[in-house]
Amino acid sequence: MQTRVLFFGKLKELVGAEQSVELRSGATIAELFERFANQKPELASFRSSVVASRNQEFAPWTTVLEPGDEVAFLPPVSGG
Amino acid sequence: MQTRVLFFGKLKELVGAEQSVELRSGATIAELFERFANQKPELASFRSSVVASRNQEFAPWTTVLEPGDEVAFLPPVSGG
Amino acid sequence: MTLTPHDDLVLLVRDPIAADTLIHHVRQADDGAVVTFDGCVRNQSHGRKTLYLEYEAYESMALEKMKEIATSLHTLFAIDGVAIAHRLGRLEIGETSVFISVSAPHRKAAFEACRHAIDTLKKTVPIWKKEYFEDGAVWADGELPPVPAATPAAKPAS
Amino acid sequence: MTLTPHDDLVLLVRDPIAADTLIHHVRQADDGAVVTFDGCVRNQSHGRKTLYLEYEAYESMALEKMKEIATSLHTLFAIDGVAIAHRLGRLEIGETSVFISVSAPHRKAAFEACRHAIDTLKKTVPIWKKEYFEDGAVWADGELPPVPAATPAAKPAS
Repeated sequence: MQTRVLFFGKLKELVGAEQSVELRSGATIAELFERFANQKPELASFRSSVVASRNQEFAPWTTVLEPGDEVAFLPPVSGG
Repeated sequence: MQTRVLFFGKLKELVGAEQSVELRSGATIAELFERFANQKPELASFRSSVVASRNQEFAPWTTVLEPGDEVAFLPPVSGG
Repeated sequence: MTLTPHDDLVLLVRDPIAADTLIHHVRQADDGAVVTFDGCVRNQSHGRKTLYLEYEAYESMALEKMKEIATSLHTLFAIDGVAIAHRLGRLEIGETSVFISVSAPHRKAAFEACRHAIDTLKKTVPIWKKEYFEDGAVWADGELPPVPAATPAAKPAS
Repeated sequence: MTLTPHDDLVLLVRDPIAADTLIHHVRQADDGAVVTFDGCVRNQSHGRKTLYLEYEAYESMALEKMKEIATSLHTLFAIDGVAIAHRLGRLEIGETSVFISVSAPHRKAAFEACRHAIDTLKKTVPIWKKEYFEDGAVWADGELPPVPAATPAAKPAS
């Protein structure tokens, strides 16, 4: 299935703002992050200081993705 | 001695805004209030809900006045 | 208009309060937060429809007490600038009667100082509000300011 | 610009924030208090001189989270109106990055709600700040938003 993936802040500088990836049905957010970390090893070091969202809602790493989902990987937020 | 006395809020409506009175040397603020309460008996009923100031500082009733002091009698404040 | 040693702004005014001017006065380059309190005239009081208000003050003392509040904020909180303005005379519904602006490097101090300022103003500054209703006018219930205890010399011997 | 069911105003903007418009939006005739928080760009960060900032956001999600904050304020506090605006793009020293205005019949609720709004925004809204110094730029330290626990169905069997 096709999944849209967004990166922000320092993650964007490492991976790019937006990607579209083909995932196996039943893949989790953790698996999706793994895919990018394999391509960009530096990304793995951010794993513990990143949260994920699915369709604009914060989502745990174990979330199983559905076709058409929009996933984002978000570093610590610093608005205000 | 000559003392300037000011009244505010509902006290002003009862007694007038400003008066100048002749007091014995060593008179207290309580004595000064008494003087006005004798002239205007309704004023006496406000005694427990009035505070006094001397020279723009809150002052206890027992304060002994000096020549040239400015005394004010202030009902509960309601600014803001 | 009065400036305190900390360059704070303290005002009693009869025209509408210029909020922008007050905020501009407190903002400095090392401030990250400005908290403002805007007290405005409500359309009712204890369920009765208010037509308008009139404020009067013991002006010289009110300015002194407002300056004391501004000065005390610098002792109590890590803040930079303070502006406090109160309007006098007739005020219509929705108009601002009191405006307080506090700047600080960080937001916690700005919030706490602004809150402390309005709470203290309502208890200690000699200003009175008269509320005009369709069927008459009353002086608003208020708070009796705390008065310092009598000095020992002034107390009767025990 | 987005209006919530409570007619709250939630905005992400690239031009200077129009504070007057936001305050005007929240003021209603039965309000006695409006508390505003104005977060502005400081001239230094951890002792290093700041030249300017850049903010970026996950805009669709940031607006959702800001709306959630506004809506939650009505549940938590006795308030009337809320306006929350955050600026994006390049900001100079002293410019306002975030502006929050809350109106209420009484001041306690307005203060508490405004404080809660900015505290929550800083923890949950996906916006990022990059600080530009004379010798380079860094993404500001931030807070990791809380993430809901995995649903039982998604957990491995124990």
